[in-house]
Amino acid sequence: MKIKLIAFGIAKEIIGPDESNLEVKNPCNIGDLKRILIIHYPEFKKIQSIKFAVNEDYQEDYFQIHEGDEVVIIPPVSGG
Amino acid sequence: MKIKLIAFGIAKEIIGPDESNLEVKNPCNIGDLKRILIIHYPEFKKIQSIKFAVNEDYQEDYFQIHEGDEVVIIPPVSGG
Amino acid sequence: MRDIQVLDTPLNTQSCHDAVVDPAAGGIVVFVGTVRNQTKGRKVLQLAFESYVPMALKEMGKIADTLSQKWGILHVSIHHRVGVLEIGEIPVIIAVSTPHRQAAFEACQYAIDTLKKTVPIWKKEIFENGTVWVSAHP
Amino acid sequence: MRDIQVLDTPLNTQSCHDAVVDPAAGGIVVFVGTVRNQTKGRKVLQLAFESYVPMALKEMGKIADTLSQKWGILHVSIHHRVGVLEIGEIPVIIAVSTPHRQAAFEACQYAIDTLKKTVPIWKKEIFENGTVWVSAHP
Repeated sequence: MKIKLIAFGIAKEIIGPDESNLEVKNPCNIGDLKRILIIHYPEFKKIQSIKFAVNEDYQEDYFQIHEGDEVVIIPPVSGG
Repeated sequence: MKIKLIAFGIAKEIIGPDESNLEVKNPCNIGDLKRILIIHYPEFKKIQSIKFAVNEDYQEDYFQIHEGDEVVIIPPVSGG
Repeated sequence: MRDIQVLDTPLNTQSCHDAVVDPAAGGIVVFVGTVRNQTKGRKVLQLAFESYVPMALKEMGKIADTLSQKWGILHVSIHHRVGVLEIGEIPVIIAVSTPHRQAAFEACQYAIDTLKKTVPIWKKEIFENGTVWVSAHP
Repeated sequence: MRDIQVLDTPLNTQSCHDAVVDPAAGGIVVFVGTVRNQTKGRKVLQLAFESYVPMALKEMGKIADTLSQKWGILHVSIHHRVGVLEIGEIPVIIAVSTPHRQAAFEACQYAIDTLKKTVPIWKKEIFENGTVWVSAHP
């Protein structure tokens, strides 16, 4: 199935500035996606920690992604 | 000797709005003055605590007052 | 820089903020006291503040000394108002700037806590049916 | 009232202060973050902030929820800036009003500490010879 990936901060520099569509097996949870990303973009291994958001909420590894979901890669935040 | 007394807040309501000159024995320290004041103005017994300042600094009971000193009666402060 | 004043005109938060701005600051904490419409459930109409001004400035200066020595603040601004204040008006503003924010919070809180204990300023609550000097009686 | 905004224009301390004024308030605490001219001894030229805005607003809303539940605050105003900021400019302002001052200090400090941990905003330090995404690397 296809999912839409959006990235910010250093994650955007790694996967590129545009939204990218990623083809993943179904079912796929956030933990699976993390492993896939690290294979596609080994740079992520150097990042302190990566979180993911779906529908504007943080989601844990067990969260099931659905076809068409917009998944946002959240590198370590540093606001303020 | 003569000392000048100045009061603020509730102390001013007790001794009156004007500076008052008080005749005290020499030597006289702050502790002595406190006892004299309570005799002259028994209302001070009802006040939570009274402090005294000489030359814009708090002074303790043992502080010796000199002729002409300006002694300020400091009832409990409540700024802010 | 220290900007310590007792004023009989309305206080301004922006002024105190502006007095502590610094390119080396990472954080500014501003405390603004405001006159509440009630105390212990009793409706307050106004507050009247008076101060022994020269000593108040001196005691506030001692607070500023401690902020520098203990928290290494960059700047502090303390403005206290005197006179009769209406509900919502501002009796006191304290602004502190520091390189890191934690120190600014601690220093600002120390400053207002200490001001209320040591600075010769007195507050009279004005109710519908009388007045009370705050903290005067046990 | 909660006034939560992500803005690409300069922030204003007075605005956040004014948003939390209340006749039942006894204290207002305002935290103002400012861009420091150096980090770990290295000279900073500018900071660039970006945000995943809808989620940032949602996460700041969760902070406001906690301030209400845990500290019973009256009002909160949180403004965060995005874009490129010069030294001395303001990335974030948090203002909180409460009936008693202690709660305002605690709530404001919780808010900025939590914002820095949970709100999807990223900061890039711009040095003379390169840029660094803050906290990105171990």
